[in-house]
Amino acid sequence: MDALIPQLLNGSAQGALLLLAALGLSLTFGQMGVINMAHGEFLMIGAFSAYLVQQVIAASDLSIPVALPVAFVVAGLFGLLLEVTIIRWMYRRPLDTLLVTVGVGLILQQAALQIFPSQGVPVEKPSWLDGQLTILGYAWPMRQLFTILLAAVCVAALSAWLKYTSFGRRIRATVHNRDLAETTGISTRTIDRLTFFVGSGLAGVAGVAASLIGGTNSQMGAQYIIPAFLVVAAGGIGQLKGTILAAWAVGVALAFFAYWTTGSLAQVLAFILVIVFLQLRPQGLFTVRTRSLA
Amino acid sequence: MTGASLVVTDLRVEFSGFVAVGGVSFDAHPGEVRFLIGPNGAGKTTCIDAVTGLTKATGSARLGQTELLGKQVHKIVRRGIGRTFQTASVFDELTVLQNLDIAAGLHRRSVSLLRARRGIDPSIERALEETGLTGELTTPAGILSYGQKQWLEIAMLLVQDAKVLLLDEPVAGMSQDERTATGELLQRIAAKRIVLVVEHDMDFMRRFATRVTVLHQGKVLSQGTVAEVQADPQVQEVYLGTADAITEA
Amino acid sequence: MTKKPWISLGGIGVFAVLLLAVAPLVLTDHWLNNLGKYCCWAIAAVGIGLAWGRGGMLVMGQGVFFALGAYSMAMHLTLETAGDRIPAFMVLYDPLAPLPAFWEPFRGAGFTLAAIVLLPVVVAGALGYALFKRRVKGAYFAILSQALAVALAVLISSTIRETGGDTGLSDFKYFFGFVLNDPANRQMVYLIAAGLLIVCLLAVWQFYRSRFGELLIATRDAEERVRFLGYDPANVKLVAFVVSALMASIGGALFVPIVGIITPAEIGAAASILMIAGVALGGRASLFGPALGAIAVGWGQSSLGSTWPDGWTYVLGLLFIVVILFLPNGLSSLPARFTGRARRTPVEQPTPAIAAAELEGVRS
Amino acid sequence: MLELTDIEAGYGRTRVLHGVTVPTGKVVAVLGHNGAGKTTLLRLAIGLIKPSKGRVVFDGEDITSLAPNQRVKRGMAYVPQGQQAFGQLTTLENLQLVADGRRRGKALIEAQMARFPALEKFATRKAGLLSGGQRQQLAIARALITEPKLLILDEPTEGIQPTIVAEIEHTIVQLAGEGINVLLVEQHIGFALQAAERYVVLASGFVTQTGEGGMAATSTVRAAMAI
Amino acid sequence: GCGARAGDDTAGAGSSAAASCVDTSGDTIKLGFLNSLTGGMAISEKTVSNVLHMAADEINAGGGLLGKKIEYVQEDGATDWPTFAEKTEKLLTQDCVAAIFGGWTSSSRKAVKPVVEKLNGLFFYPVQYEGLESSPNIYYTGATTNQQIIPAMDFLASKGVKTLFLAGSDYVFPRTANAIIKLYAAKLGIKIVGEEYVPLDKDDWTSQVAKIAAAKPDFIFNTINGSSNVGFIKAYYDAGLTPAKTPIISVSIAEEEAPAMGHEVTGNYASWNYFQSLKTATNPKFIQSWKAYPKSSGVTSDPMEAAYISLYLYKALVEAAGSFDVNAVNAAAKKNTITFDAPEGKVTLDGENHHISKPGHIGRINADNQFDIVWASDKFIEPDPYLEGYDWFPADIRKQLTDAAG
Ligand SMILES: Nc1ncnc2c1ncn2[C@@H]1O[C@H](COP(=O)(O)OP(=O)(O)OP(=O)(O)O)[C@@H](O)[C@H]1O
Ligand SMILES: Nc1ncnc2c1ncn2[C@@H]1O[C@H](COP(=O)(O)OP(=O)(O)OP(=O)(O)O)[C@@H](O)[C@H]1O
Ligand SMILES: NC(N)=O
Ligand SMILES: [Mg+2]
Ligand SMILES: [Mg+2]
Repeated sequence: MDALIPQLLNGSAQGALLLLAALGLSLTFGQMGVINMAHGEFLMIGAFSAYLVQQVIAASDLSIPVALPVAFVVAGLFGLLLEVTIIRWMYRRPLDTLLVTVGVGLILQQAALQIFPSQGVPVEKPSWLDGQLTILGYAWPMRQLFTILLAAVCVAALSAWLKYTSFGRRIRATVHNRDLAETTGISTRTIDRLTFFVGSGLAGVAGVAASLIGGTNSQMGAQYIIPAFLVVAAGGIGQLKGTILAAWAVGVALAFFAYWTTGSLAQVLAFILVIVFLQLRPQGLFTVRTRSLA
Repeated sequence: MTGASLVVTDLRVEFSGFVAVGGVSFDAHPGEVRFLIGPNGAGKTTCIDAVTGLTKATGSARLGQTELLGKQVHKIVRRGIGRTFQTASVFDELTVLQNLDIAAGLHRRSVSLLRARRGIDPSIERALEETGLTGELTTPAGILSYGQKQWLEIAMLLVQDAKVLLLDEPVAGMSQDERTATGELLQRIAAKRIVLVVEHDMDFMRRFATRVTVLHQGKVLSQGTVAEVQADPQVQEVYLGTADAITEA
Repeated sequence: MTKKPWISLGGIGVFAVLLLAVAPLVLTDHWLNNLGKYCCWAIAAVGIGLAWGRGGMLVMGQGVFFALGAYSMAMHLTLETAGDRIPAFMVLYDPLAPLPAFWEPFRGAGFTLAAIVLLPVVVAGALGYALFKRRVKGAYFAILSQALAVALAVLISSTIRETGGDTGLSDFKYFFGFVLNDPANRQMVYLIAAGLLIVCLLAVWQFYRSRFGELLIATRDAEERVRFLGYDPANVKLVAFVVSALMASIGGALFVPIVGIITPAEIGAAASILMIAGVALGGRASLFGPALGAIAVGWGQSSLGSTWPDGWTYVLGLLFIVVILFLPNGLSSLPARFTGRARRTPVEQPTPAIAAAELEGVRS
Repeated sequence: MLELTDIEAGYGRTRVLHGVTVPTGKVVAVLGHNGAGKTTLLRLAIGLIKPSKGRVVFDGEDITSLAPNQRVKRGMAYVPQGQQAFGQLTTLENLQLVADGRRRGKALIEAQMARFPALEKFATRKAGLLSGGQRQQLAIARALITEPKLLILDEPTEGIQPTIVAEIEHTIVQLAGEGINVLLVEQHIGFALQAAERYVVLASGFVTQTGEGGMAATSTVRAAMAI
Repeated sequence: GCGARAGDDTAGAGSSAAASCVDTSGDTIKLGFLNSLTGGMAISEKTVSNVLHMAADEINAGGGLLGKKIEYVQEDGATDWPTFAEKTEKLLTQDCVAAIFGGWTSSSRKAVKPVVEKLNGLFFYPVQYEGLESSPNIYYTGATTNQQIIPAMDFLASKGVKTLFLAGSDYVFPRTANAIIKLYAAKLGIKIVGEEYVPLDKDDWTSQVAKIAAAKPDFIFNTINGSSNVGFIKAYYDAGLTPAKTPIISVSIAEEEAPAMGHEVTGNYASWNYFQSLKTATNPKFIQSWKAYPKSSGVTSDPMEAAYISLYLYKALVEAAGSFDVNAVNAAAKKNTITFDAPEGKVTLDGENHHISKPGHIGRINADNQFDIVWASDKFIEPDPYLEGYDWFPADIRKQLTDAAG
């Protein structure tokens, strides 16, 4: 019973990291229909960006706040490059984007392995994230709080962007029917690029958070990609609130399973949980129905 | 031959609070070309959706003794209900022949599915002739024109030997003489089967309808022969409009 | 779909002669053994071609079924090697505990063979039934199947005493009574794998020319529409999925005596995707494409991966990109492109309201 | 306004249009049987497919290589065949989409809602849930909001109830009167010819007849089309 | 036709092995290097591969092996155990190398073992491992348990540790090592208060560390491998655990790995045989050569040093045997006279079990990510893979294991 509070908090933080990793996907997969398997590698790019920023700004208290926007832009630019060179040809073949981006991910991983020290690089945590906050008798690591806060900020910014700007509408229109969008005067090219930039940029931000939690190396992205996709699917395609809820639920489930069983089994159980859930609700938590036959 | 009739009683469909169909009753019998008309959004397509199992509904829809509501889509089809869609949908990558062959396969034993097709089913040849698609036998359906796709859909209903044909705007996109041809085809088909047509082309309706049901806001507004319905002032008001509209003679 | 099915049949004949007669004569033991391994992947690939190329189900978790066959076989061979002792690796973690109960039946050769065939059928049947009836499809299906493969791989990794964990099962001495070290026996195992590949090709050849093949394409292209022709698309997909699972299992089962080791890495995400790579390279919807593609990728891994390991990763990555981007129908679509005999295909569909609408309806 | 000269185009290896030249005029009707290539011609006009030969000139500018959205910015609007709408967006959002960034955007939307009452009634409903005819009305409204110089209509009255058909036909005539050019594909030959200044008949991708509009042309066209 | 059946057992050791195809006629000799250059383990194995290249260059500069220059064939194990098996077979039968060097994880070694045994090849394995293994075809130049784990436990006992938490990656080495630790801890009167495993490729340790924090052990015994260590150390630090109150002793964090963990790892311990900070006669030269080597990573570490040893040990072996023949090499080893003046000190090969003697060291990580040596064994520890000299290790398990090994 005394595990309840700690694991709930701890799970929420894990969920927040998952959410950060899934947020960009929710945009590129949910809104654009692109299944970007290199999203994990964009996350890795964000983490390496944080490392490079620290090479320039040594004081980690300052460098991490600087690294966040830098990682956003760097990963975003990589995403933009991917869109301009490859994805743009594939909007009519979503499942094929999955395979193409697997290839992109492989290349990025290998490049990282060759460019950076193979054991990975250190990303120093700012000292203001040292220590714990004691809640109900549980010493909650500040770093976990930071992850949650960062996720909250990103979610708020993203949903405002989608909701209060005409971009949101245009993105959704473009996903639904490219030709039609194009012929109503939407520059689908611009929309595609911008969306992909933001979605990939969010992966970069997630990468900074991840670099404070685990290793920063060529393999780091791989561990996030499948859980992140499961979260997006379980939340309901293109449903931001679903993604949030699903990420939190998976995070908490992972924490409790890990507490009751082992780290390995926790992963298995969390996956099974999502799969069973999707069996019950194939369209995710929140669904959009239309009358079309497709 | 007097086959079973389609009898719809008190059909209701609700979409999260919005009543799309609110207690519609009508019937259709072999030998007549039955028309279902009404303003956009009246619930015509929804009625067809309900009868074919695409949408959940309450009330009753019977073909002879068999209740259709509540059955799965493919089981309803196996009872002999066939339909077309407001936006034509055929299997783009398959040829016309393959499309028809699949439609014809419905009553085949499943083991026979594992054998290759040899020759062309006589029922397919007949359907091709009826719909004038003989020349397109090996054309992938994806590159047929819109109207041709609609004919292909009707041909598919013929080979699947549907007892009831529910046609949602079957002459959309057709030119006048094509409409005439289609109308005549429907009359021929209707001799032995139940044909229910949803259409907005009033000229087409006048020429080919034997009986008409008018829906409005999910309710039956009027029912009867073409003349009766046309004369109904309510129908004129909500649907037909007054005579000054530019119409095709 | 092939206009003249007998040409394909002739192709299978040529392929059979190459694999069964020519290869054993010209290849060294090492390369023959490698070819055997590629054949195992090719068997799985043929199944993927059926499920994905023809059925539109991007099966990203074939590792699961590969594992069912492989671990069934590996447990049997491990027990055969251990004799009446408990397998060596189990001693390490708990020497006193007995053989786990689920191992026991795998002592029997008959049970093992039955398991290799029936396990994937039952598991894929149940899984497919649950998913297809609930209309889980498209990207959802792909990601779910992949997650399943990951989950199984992690599960195996984390149950060391029961399954050998990450290290896997290896060091098999016998194969149904035959000494595995004997080159003659290894050749026999190779011939079994190559022979089964031919059998699988024949099976899909018949599938493709049958009405079922056409129905499968119809289901892939417009699943909901098929319902209105009186078929339950879930059943159509289920058949293709189960057959593809069975093939993956057979491939896995033969992988074990040929390669001599099975580990969770051979069934996890990366391995499952690599199986897809071969299929995409060769041509997902063609008859020979998947098998040839799988053999090519296997060969590339063995040879390029040797001489140029860093480069190979780039090559593999580029392969995915270039093939999918420029040759969505794989290398096997090249001849048709050049000879210009290509059928008219609807490349650029005028998008009707329904076509691109929902992601889950989306194919390839 | 729009000149389509000696157009050849098709899909993949299939050629659909063979040297098609469309006469210019305020309202130009394109007539023809199923599969004649009418939709293909209109898709080409808006830029969804590119001609393998021939030129597309709009307002004196060669726009053959422009993307559809750029053509829209230059004042073209397109209502495709088949009741197309953005199903995931609400009716209102469908309209806002095109009104965004325009002066008087709100007023433009209101004007169209007044024209098509169903749109007002279902403003917050997802367009994917509308009936076919409602979607078609939405499509036309969407095109009109852009205040185009040239309106390209592919069977705009298809699937629409007679009262509203009359309304749309009336609108087309009215718009033409206001100086908006119209390129129209329509199966109601009578209406099409009455509204049209010029017409062109396509058969299997070839131009088989062109001429001046007006009721008088009806019988000639009928004769040309009755194969 | 079919070959031998189980009954007609002629399948004794190497009976069916094709005659070795090693070509000793020229003035070069081929050796195989087998490391994961791609995939997850490339993180660790690339450096080992590079140091092997350096050693080969050095030996070539000094005249080679029996007067023949080493011509090495580098293979990629790709972090995939079947690939290790395949490449081993390829190196032995296609490239005809005289010996193979490499591997890191115990899993990779276990994949290689049956192949080298079948083909009667030689494999030199350079990483500390869980012991309980020996093979006529493998030479182990990393530590076995009694040279790393047991000294670490002795060290803990000497510090008066009463409770211990075991944290490891989920694979064969940590699982087996912890099984041994538990046996020995019982003997030492140390209580194991918890045991946690996380998959090798997973970094997030927060849930597990929360359990550790709750268990409040005197010490944490860390058998985590690879990048997962970074996550472990960060979670440890974030949870407020400190080396002052809950120190960690690791067996897989070395000079190579420590920098990636930042300052969070400082103050914790590691048990190794070699540290860069060791003051031996040969260490400075080793460090210097490595730093000057083009593909250098800048620091030296235990697995690298063991890899370096392995090539020199082979040199000593072939020179003693006067031949590259496997049986001759093994016969030479049997004389127990093979030594090498390694950076960790002068190591001696045990010709029976094919392991080498090693000094035990415990180091403490300082701010420069180097190790301050806080404990050293009083003499070189003889290798004892089956723990025959330790009465707490159950004889029946030992028997079962040796029986199973054949
Ligand atoms: N799934 C749904 N959710 C909510 N409302 C729906 C749904 N399906 C249909 N409707 C509404 O039900 C009403 C009836 O629609 P239906 O498609 O049956 O009309 P219709 O008579 O076929 O019209 P049309 O002639 O324009 O095709 C419409 O107002 C439509 O918006
Ligand atoms: N995506 C496509 N790929 C290949 N051919 C196509 C494609 N779309 C249409 N076609 C071909 O182009 C021809 C003209 O089609 P189009 O849609 O332009 O006809 P239409 O005149 O608009 O007919 P309808 O009155 O039925 O709408 C048809 O015969 C069809 O075979
Ligand atoms: N031997 C090891 N560290 O796996
Ligand atoms: Mg309708
Ligand atoms: Mg058209």
